[in-house]
Amino acid sequence: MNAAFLILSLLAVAGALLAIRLHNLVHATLSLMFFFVALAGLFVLLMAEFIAAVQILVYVGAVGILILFAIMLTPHVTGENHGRLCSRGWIWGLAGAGAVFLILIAPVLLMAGLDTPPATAALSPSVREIGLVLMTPYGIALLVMALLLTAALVGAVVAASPPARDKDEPKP
Amino acid sequence: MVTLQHYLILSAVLFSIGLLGVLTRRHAVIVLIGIEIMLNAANLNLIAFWRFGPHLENFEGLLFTLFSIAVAAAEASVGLALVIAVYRHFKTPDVEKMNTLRE
Amino acid sequence: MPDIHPIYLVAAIPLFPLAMSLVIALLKPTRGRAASFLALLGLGVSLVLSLYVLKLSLQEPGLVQTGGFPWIQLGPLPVDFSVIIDPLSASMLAMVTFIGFLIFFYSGSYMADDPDCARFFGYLSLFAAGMLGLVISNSLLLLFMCWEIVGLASYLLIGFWYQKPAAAAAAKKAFITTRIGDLFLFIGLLWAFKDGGTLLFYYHGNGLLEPGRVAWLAGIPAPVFGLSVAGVISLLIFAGAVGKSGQFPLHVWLPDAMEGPTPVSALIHAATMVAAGVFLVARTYPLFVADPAVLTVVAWVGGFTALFAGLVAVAQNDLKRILAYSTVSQLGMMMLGLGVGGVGAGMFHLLSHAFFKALLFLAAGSIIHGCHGEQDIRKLGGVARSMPLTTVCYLCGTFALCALPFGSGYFSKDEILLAAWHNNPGVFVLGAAAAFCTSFYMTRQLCYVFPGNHRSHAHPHESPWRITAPLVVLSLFALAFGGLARHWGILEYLEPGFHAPEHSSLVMAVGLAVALGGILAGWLVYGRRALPVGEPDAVAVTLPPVYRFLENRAWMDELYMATVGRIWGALAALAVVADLALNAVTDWTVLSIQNLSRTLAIYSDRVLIDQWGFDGLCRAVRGAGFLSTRAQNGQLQGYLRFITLGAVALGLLLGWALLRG
Amino acid sequence: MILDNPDQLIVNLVQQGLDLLSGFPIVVLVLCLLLSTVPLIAIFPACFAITTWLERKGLARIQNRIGPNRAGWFGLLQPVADGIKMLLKEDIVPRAGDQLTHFLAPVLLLVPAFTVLAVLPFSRNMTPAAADTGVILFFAIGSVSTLPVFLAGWSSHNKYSLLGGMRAIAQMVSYEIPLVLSTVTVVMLTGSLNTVRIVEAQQVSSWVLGDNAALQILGQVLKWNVFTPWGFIGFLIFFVASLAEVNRCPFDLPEADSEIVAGHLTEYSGFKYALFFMAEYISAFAISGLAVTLFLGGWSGPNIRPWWSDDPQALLIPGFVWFFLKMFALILAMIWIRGTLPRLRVDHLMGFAWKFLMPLALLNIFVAGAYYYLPRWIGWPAGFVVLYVCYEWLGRINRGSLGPKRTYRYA
Repeated sequence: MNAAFLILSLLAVAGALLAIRLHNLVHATLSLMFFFVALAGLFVLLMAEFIAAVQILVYVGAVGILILFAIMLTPHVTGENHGRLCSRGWIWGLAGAGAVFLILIAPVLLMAGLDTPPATAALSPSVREIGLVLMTPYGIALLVMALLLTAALVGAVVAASPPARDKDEPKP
Repeated sequence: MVTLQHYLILSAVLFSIGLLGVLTRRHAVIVLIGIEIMLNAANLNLIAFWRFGPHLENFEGLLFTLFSIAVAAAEASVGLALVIAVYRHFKTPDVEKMNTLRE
Repeated sequence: MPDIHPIYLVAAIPLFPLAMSLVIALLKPTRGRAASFLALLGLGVSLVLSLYVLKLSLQEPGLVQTGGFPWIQLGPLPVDFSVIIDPLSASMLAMVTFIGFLIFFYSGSYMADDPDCARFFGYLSLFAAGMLGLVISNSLLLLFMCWEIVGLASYLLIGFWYQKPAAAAAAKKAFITTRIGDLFLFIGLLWAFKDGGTLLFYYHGNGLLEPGRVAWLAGIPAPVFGLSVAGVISLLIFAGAVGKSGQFPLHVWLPDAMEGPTPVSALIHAATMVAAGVFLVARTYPLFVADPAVLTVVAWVGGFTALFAGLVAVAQNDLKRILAYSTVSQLGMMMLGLGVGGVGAGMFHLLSHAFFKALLFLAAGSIIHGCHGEQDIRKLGGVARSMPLTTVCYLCGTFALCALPFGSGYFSKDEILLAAWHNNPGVFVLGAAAAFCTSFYMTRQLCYVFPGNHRSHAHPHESPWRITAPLVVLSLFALAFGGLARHWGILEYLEPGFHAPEHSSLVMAVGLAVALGGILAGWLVYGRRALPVGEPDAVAVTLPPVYRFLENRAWMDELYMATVGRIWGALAALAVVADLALNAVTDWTVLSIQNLSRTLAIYSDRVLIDQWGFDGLCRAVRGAGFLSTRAQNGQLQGYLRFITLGAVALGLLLGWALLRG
Repeated sequence: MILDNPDQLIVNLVQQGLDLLSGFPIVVLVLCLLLSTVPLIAIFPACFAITTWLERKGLARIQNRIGPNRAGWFGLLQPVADGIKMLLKEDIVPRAGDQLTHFLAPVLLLVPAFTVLAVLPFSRNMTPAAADTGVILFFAIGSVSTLPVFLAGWSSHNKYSLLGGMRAIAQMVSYEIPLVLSTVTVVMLTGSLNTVRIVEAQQVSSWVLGDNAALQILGQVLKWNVFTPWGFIGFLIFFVASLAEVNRCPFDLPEADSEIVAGHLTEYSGFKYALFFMAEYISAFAISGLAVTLFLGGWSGPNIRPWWSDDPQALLIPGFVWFFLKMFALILAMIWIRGTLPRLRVDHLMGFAWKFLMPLALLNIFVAGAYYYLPRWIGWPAGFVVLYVCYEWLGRINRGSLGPKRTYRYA
C-alpha cells in the first residue's frame, strides 16, 4: 500500500513537472498522459475503480489525443517549441504559484485529525450503486451535464471551423 | 499507513505545478495542459475526502468527480478549438502575442 | 381495448401525431399527398382513441383518473409527469382531434400546390401533439412544456411563408408577445412549486387543485395587492392565459397571425391554441375560486376585450382579419363566462365557438382560394352566385356566431349572459354590447362579400370537394351542437355540481334583441343597395374619427411602438451618450495631461534648462501612464497572475478568520 | 472425482495444486499472478503465429494462389521462419526521428493489447480479472492504443508516417463511438458491466441445469444476444467498428500502402515491426473476444452434461473450446473480408462512422429499450422491422454524399 502510493505519487509529480517543463510539445503531452495514468492508479488505491476507468477513458483516450491533434494543427508538427519556454514576468507567476502552494499546504500541516486511517470498506462501490445514485438524486445534474456537453460540442465545432467565406468565391 | 494528509499534500503539489504551468508558459497548449493538471489535482482531493470521510455510502465525492471529469472534457474540447481558432487568427500559439482584441 | 387501462390510452393520444411529425421530418416526403396522408393517419388514430375516452368519460361523468411517473427529484420534492382523464380533458381531446382531423383533411387539398407541403404537415402534427399533451397534462410543468411546444408550432406556422416579410414579422410578433404572458405563467409555476410543494393538479388529495392544498395556499398572505398566494398564483396564470388567448392588452399578435396559411388560422388561431388560455383558466379554476377578486379581474378583462375587439372588427376590411378580431372578441366572451359563471359556461362557449369559428375560417379560406387569393372584402362580392355551397356554409357559421336562436352560439352565449346578469351587471352590459357588435360586423361582411357582382376581374369558382366536405360537416355541428349539448346536460357534465342560474326572460330578450338589432343595423347601413367599387365605408362617412380610430385598431401597435419601443430606443441612445461622454472625459484627461506636460516642458526648456524638474515631471507623467497601461496590457497571463493574487488574498483572509475563531 | 466436470478440469487442478501450497501464502500469490498472466502471454502469440499462416493461406486461396508452402508441411513452419527473419534483421532508426518515442511506441502498443485480454471470460471461472467494471475497463485500456500508433507515426519524422498516424487517430477515435454505443444495448439489458455476468445472462439457466439434453443444448444457444433484433444490429455495428478499430481491411487507411507507403509503420523494421504486427493481431483477438462475449454467448455453446457426472454444473466440452472456436470464426471473417473488399476512401470512412454507424447505434439503443418493455412476440418482429426501416432510411440519406457514380470503361 505504502509503496504503491509512493511510486504512483512520484510518477504523478514527475509527469506533471515534465509536462510543463519539456520543450517538445509532444513529449510534454506524453508525460501528461503518464500523469493521468498515475492518477488513475491513485484512484484505484482510493477504491474508486470506476472513476479510474473513466479517467483513463476520458483523459488518456480523449483529452490527451485531442491535445496531440491540436498540436498537429498548429505549426509545431515536429513538436519542437523553440525559443523561450517562459513568458515575460514568469518570476511573478512562480511567486504566485508558490504562494498558492503555501496557502494550500498550511492547513494540511496545521490541522489535526487528518492522519486518521480510512474507514474500512470491504469493496469499492459497484457500478450499479453508482448508477442508481446518478440516475435518481443526481438526475437533474446529469441532464444539465448532457446539455453542457451538447453545448460544448456545438461550441467546439463553431470555434474551430474556419470563418465562412463568401459564396461568390470559388471553393479551393 | 497512507493517510488523508498524504493525499492532500500530493494534490496541493500537483495543483501548484499546474498553476505554475498556467502562469509562466508561453505556449497556449501548455497553458491548457496546466489547467488539466489543476483539474486532476482537484479530483484527487475530492476522491480522497470521500474515501477518508465518514459517509462512504453516499458517493458524493465520486459523483462530483464524475461530473468534474465531464466538465473537463467539455472544457478541453472547447479550449483546444479556441487555441486552433486563435492560432488561425494570430498565426501564433504564443499567448504573449495575443494581446489585442482587434485585427 | 377494454383490458388496457384508459390512462395509457390517454397518454398515447399525443404520441401518434408526435411520431408522425418526426417521421415526416425525417422522411421529408417530396409529394404533399404522402405527408398529408401520414399526418391524417397519426391524428386519425388519436381521434379514435379520443372518442373512446370521451365515451368512457360520458358513461361515468364523475370520473377523474390520473397516472404518471416521476421524472426528476429536486431535493425532497419529486417532479412528476402525469396525465389526467376528467370531463374537461375528455371533451377537449374530442374537440381538438375532431376539428384537427377535418382541418388536416382540408389542408391536404388547400396546400397541395405548395412545394413545402411536407414541412407544413410536420409542423401541423407537432402542433397537434403539443395541444393534445397540453389538454391531458396533470402537471403544471408538463402543461407548460406543451404550452411552449404549441407556441413554437404557432410561430413556425405563422412564419410558414417566411419569404414574405410580413409573415416573418408576424411570427416574431406572436412569439415575443406571447412570451410576455409565458414569463408570468412561469413565475406562477415556480411560485406554486415553492409554496404548494408540487406541480401536480390532482394527486390523491395532495394535488395543487385539491381542496386541502387550495385552502392551504389561500391561507398564506402574499406580499402584493393584499391577495393570498392562491390569488397571486392564479393572477399570474391568468396573465399567461392573456398572452396566449389574445386578451387585451396582449391581443395585438392575433390579428397579425393571419399571415399564416388559412388552415393554420382555423386550427390554431381560432379553434384550439388560442383557446388554450381559456382552458388553462378552466383547468386551474379551483385556485381562481379561492380568491374571488381574481375572478372579477378575469370577468372585466374578458368583457372589455370582447367589446373592444368587436368594435375594432367593425372597421376592418380584410376578410380574415375581421374573423381574427371576432375570435379575440369571443375569447373575451369565454373569459367573461369563466369570470362570472364558472367552468361550465366558459368551456361550453369554447367548444361551440371552436366549431363555428373553424367553419368560418375554413369557408373564408375556400372563398380566398376560389377568388385567387383576394382577401379585401371591398374587392370581393357576388360570391354567393359562383360558390353556392361555401356561401351556405358561411351563412351557417354566421348564424351560430351571431347567436341567433337555436344556433350553437345562442345556447352558450345565453348561459354567459345569464350568469353575468346575476353576478355582475356591469360586465353584462359589456357582453351585450359585444354581442351587438358581433352581429353588426358579420352583417357588414356578408353584405360586402356575397350579394351583387364581382368587384374585381377574378373569376371565382367553387372549391373542390376535399375543401367543401369539411365545411359541410362543420356546418352541421355549428347548427346543432349547442342545442344538443345543452339538451344532454353538457354544463352538468363539465362542471359537476353545476346548478343553473335562475332563468330570466329579460336576459333572453336582451340577447335576442342585440343579435337581431345588430343584424338590422348592419342591413340598414350596408345591405339596402349594392355596394359599388371604391365607395368609402358608410360608417367612415358618417363618423369619420370613430372609424379612423377603429380602422387603426385603436392605435395599439403605434402605442406599443411609442412606449415600449421608445423606451428601448431611449435606453440605447442613453448608452451611446454615456459612451460618448466617457470617451470625452478620457480624451480630455489625456489631452490636458499632454498639454500640461508640453507647456511645462516648453517652459522649463526656456527657463529651467536642464533642471531636474523638466525630466522628472515628464518621467513622472510617463510613468503614471505606463503603470496604468500595464494593468490593461492584454497579456493573458498578467490577468491570471492578478487573479492568483486575489485568490491568495482570499486564502489569507480565510486563514486569518479561521485563526481568529 | 476430478473428471466429473471436464469443463472445470484445469481450474480444479490448479485449485488443488494451490491448496497444497497453502502454507506459503507469498508463493501462492506469486503463482496466482503468474497463472493469470503467463497463459495469456503464451497462448495469444501462438494464436498470432497460427493466424498469420491462416491469413496468408486464406488470402492466397481467395486470390487463386497457393500461398506459403515451403517451410514445413503446408507451409506451417512459415511463421517460425518469419520470426527468425525479423529477429535477425537490422533495427533501423531514422536519424532525424525521435529516438525515445520511436522505441517506446511498439512497446506501449503491446501493453494495452495484452491488458485488455484480462477482462475476457474464456470459460467458467477462467476470467483473469473479473472486474465489476469489465466492459468499461476494456474500452478504457483499449482507447490508450491510439496513442502509440500516433507516436510511431510522429517519431519517424516522415510525412507518410505522420499522415498515417493522424489518420489512425481520427479513425480510431471516430469508430470508438459506434463501438461503445453498440455495447450500451448489451450492458443496458444485462444490467451489468461485468463480462462474466453478461455471458451468464445469455444462458437459460433453468434449462442448462435441468435433465433434458436437448434443452441443455438449446438453453446455451437460444438466448445469445445476437438472436435479438438489437443484438443482431449491435453485433454488426460492433464488428464493423472493430474492423476499423484494429485497422483491418477495408479500414486499413493508416497503413494504406498505395497512398502513404505503410503509414506509421514505414520507418520500422526488424523486431519492432514484428511487435507492431503482433500487437495489431492481438488487438484483433481481443476485440473479437469481446464481440463473442457480448453478443455470441461467450463460452456457452451447444454442450451437454457428461453422462457419468452428477454435478449439475458439469459440461462435457470445456467452455474455452467454444470461446476460441467463435473467436477464430470472427478472425476468419476478417480475413475473408480482407480478401474481398477494397479499401475505403478517407472521407467515406469518416462519413460512414459519423453519418451511418453512429445514428444507427443510437437508434438501436432506443429499440433495445422498447424491446425490454414490450412482450417478446411484439418486440422481436417489431424490433427487426424498425431497425430495417432505419437501416434503409440511413442508407438513403447517405447515398447523396457518395458523389456521382463512376464508370470504368476498360475494367
